[in-house]
Amino acid sequence: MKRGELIESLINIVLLSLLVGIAIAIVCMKDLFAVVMLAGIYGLISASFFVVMDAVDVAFTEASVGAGISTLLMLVVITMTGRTEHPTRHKPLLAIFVVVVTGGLLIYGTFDMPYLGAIDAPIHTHVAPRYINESMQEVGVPNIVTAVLASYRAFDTFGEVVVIFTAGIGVLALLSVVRRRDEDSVIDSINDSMHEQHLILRIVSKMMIPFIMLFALYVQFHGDYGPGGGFQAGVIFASAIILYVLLFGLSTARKVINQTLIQLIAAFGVLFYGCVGLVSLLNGGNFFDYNVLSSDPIAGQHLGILLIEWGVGCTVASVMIIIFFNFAGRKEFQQRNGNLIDNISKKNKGI
Amino acid sequence: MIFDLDIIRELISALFLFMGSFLCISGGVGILRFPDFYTRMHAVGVTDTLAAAMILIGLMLQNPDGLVVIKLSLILLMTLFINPTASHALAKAAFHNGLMPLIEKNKKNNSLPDKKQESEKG
Amino acid sequence: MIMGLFNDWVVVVLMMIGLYIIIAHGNLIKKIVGLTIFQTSVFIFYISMAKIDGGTAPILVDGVTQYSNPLPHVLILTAIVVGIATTAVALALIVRIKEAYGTIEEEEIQEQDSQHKDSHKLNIHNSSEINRDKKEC
Amino acid sequence: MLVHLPVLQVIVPLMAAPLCLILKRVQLVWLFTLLVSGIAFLISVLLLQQVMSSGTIIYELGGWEAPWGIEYRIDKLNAFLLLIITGISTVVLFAAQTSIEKEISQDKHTVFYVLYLLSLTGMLGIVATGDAFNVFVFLEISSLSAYALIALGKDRRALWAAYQYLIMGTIGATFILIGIGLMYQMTGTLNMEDLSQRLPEVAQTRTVFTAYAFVIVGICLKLAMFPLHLWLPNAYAYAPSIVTAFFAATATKVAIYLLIRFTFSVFGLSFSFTTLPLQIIFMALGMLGIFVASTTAIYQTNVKHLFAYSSIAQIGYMIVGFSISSVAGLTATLLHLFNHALMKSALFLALGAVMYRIGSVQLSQFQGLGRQMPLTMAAIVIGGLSLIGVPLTVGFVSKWYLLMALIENGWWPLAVLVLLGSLLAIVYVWRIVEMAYFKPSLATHANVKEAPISFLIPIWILVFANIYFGIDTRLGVQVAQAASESLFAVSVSDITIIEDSL
Amino acid sequence: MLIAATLAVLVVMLLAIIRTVIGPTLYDRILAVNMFGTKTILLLSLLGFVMGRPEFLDIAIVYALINFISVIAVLRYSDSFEFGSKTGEKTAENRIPQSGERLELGNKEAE
Repeated sequence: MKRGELIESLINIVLLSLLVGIAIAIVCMKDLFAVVMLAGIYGLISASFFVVMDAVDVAFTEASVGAGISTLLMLVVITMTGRTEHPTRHKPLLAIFVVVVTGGLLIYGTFDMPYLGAIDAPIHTHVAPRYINESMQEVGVPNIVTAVLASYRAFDTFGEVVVIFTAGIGVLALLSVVRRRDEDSVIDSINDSMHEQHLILRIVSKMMIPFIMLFALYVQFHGDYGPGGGFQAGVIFASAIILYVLLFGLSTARKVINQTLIQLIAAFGVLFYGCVGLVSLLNGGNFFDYNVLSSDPIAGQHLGILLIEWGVGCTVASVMIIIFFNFAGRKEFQQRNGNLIDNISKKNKGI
Repeated sequence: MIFDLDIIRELISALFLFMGSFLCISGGVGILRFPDFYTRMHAVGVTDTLAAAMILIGLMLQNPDGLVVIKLSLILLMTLFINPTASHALAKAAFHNGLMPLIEKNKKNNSLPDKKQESEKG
Repeated sequence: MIMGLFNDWVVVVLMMIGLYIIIAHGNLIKKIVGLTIFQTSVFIFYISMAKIDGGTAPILVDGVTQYSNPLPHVLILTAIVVGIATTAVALALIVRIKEAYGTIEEEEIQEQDSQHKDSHKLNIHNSSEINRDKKEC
Repeated sequence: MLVHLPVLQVIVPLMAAPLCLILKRVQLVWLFTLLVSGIAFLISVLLLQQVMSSGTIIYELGGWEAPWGIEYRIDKLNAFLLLIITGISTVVLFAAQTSIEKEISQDKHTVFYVLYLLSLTGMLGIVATGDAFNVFVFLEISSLSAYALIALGKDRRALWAAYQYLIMGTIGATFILIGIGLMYQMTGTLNMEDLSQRLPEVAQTRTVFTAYAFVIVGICLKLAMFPLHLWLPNAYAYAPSIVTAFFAATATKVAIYLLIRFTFSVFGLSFSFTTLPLQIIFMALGMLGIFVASTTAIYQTNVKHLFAYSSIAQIGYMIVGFSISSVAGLTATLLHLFNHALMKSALFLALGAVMYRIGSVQLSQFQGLGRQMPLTMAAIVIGGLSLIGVPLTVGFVSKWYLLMALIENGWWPLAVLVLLGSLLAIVYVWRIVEMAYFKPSLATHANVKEAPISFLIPIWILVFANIYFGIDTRLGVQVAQAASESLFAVSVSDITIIEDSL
Repeated sequence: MLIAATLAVLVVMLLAIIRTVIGPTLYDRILAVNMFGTKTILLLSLLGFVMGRPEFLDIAIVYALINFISVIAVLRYSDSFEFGSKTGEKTAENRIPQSGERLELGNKEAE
């Protein structure tokens, strides 16, 4: 046991040092492509770190989000905005001042903190013991994180779903483009390059896509017993669709996936989650009180968790798809109007 | 008898893990030390998949019960599919976009950064 | 003490680096990467505090009594989602800024704005407007 | 159903947002949004009544009792805030349909309402909740929708303003998150009530001190308190008019609420004002804010900018009242919070009407508008008078209470400074009046007419509210006084607990 | 042996990061990131065994998928960078990394 802990802390130190090293490298790099790649690696390492710290659910999410989706989005964006950072650096002194003050304050604050892993730290003695000891009787789900997330603090999770919904709507507000029917043929020619170049890639990916979707379903349902849940499943499902878009082009994907429908599903997910709460309200309990959903409290909890996880999954998957479609669609729009936008930027520079 | 089997299993597992680690490291050295993209690609592409397979098989032997082995073999399967595909696509994209391999005759105009880096490492 | 607070200190260092990138760098995308580093440092802070000696991941199995604290995990799950949401909106804004200003460097944008300051005409940038312009062309 | 009012307050607009997306038809969506906001307003009135008559309402979400689950805790302070937010939101929405027609392209109208409702939800959620982490979640809902709403502005500078706001807002929110994390680490709980009971035990540690500093700085970033205000003017100036009217009246108020909640309820008065020289810092920054922002406002050529800087100055007044840390001072802050919401929403809505008619809010474009848009301009004048603090307007009431509170503590010089600050307000309001009434009309504005009725109704509702609450001060003063007294009662009981434990 | 393998993977991760930092071409970085992804999968699988809870391999599977998708995404969008043509590519590739390289090498030494 002792040796295991030693190894754990060694891995801990190595991973954290890698994180610091990458962060420093990001500061120094001027090539935005490299920065984005490093940010992806940063996500991967922090997720490995979360595993070492026993936070498997968090690692799961960070893997799919920090290393996957956010890297992908940044990549799409730098293709639209150019990949070098200008070497100008203004107000480094102010920055250093702010940074040193906040950093110093935090370091000052650390000296009274409980040490890493201390058993008698307040957080291990006050609220958490009930989650660990009682959740099996009260909620009946082996994954305590799921129990807390979906039952004890279901409202936070509702807020989280609304946040992601807001992000989807925000991106829609900022990037959506009114399309005309006749534009599709032009788009096809832009999208073709991937088709012809990478036959092998296409075939392998075609095999992968159904598998990824299946895996998403597994994550969705297995969330009660292992790491995973609606959010992670949603992201994985969305990434299958994204893979499809990457390989077969946006216009093909648009034919398969109706944009309006996706928006409706996103809205539906939020509504569905909320309705679970409303139903328990009507059954005489408090909002999100699953105990009243069924005659047996535990069965009620199970039902409630299952339903809200579905709501989360729907919203997250469709919002991720909305976000990606809008980014990719905007890129396409820019390519079509390439000359026009060049003119605008020239005009701006000229003035 | 069962005891013996366990020891043998442990031994084989350790052997696989050792080979995997060795391949890993050789790939890592390769990606750092080789002079141009295609040779690095060669170093990684060859060792990466095999190293992953070795380590995963080693792990399977560590804990031969149901779900874990299934998941491990799933990972193995995916690595076997994905890694070569990715390497292939990458090499093809690089070549398609005009990155020339480092051969004697175009050493001069293409490999400036690499050479400098080599000399700096010295 | 060094081992006990090592994680916290790394968090502080990462936070300082992230904050430095946000404030000192002029490139909008770089700023977002800085923001990600900054937020991730907070995640690491929360997750480190949940760790308990001899504990294991908070998924119940037979024969284990010591589990890490699940509550910070739940909070950070939410915070990660908030982080990606912010990143997505910020990147969307960057794309639009690039379209409207032709650059994503803070200084150049401010320069353009200061030149335009007294003009009474609006700098119209909406996509529908671009569409309309295109038709006229 | 009355038992469930606290959660319905937040859930109704929340659930309405995705429904809007399904409804699709813009006219319908607008009416629906209006209806929902009206319902939320009714709920908040009922809540205020309940709270005033029977005290704090506690609602356990999910049926889990407090430190384990999340609870909504409505006391006099947040009931008051809920009333302000929903009230302003409803009135402002009357004008929304007309206003956005000219300012936002047609295909984004539905999205606009969805974001508006989400933003409303976020603010209500922040105010209603009794859980520190839940505050962060709803803060992000309201902020994210705010970024998108601001970026919908027609001017391209709206994008840049939204980006700057996003960066500052996210840093602020992350600071709050760090602060909450530190508090959690020292106490093991996230519930505000529980925190306030467990914090005194560890109040002497450096970690709690750091937590306090981070929370306060984070909130001040969101609040746009003087040295951290840089994101605000552009964000307000280039956002669509409706958005400006709504946010100017509510967003900073929510941040003030958080400041009060954390200093008085969570950390407790004795901790807040003894560990840090908070009184002096806030007093100085508030005063500086009043003078610097008011002076900057005088030199603005864009009227929206002008009023945005004026908002920063008004925040300064609230901060001054807050830093007095007496019942009277807090009452003044809360009153000013209410009154400022009334005047700024009226003013920005009137600007929206101007924007609708002449497509610009440059000061030079206001020439002679006093004759062409008499009702709108009259509203701006009355709003301006209220901003200055002329008797018979709401502005007077809150300034009066602020002066009284300062004098009660014997801080005469500060009272004089506050009065001087009001003089600066006269200058910038006068610039608009001069432009609108004493200059000839522009030739280009020959056929500018009075604003449409859909603008005039909400503007004048707000203007009448400005005057009514300036004359009949009972409602505001009663509630504000009761709220601040209850806050002090809680904090004082904290002190006795500490003394007992010592 | 498990521990030795874990350490070996960590070392290789470090090497891959160095290659990502120094580049010099776009494709070197992609290659290094891809390799890093594979190593992360291995690390995660190993960690499960080291820590005695090997049932969390789902995370490794997700990594494998995400890794694949990001490589494809990078390839898909690498066409869009400003060096589409053969001649342009060479100059762009050799020019851009050089400017940043000195800094990065210095950084590597600092590590």
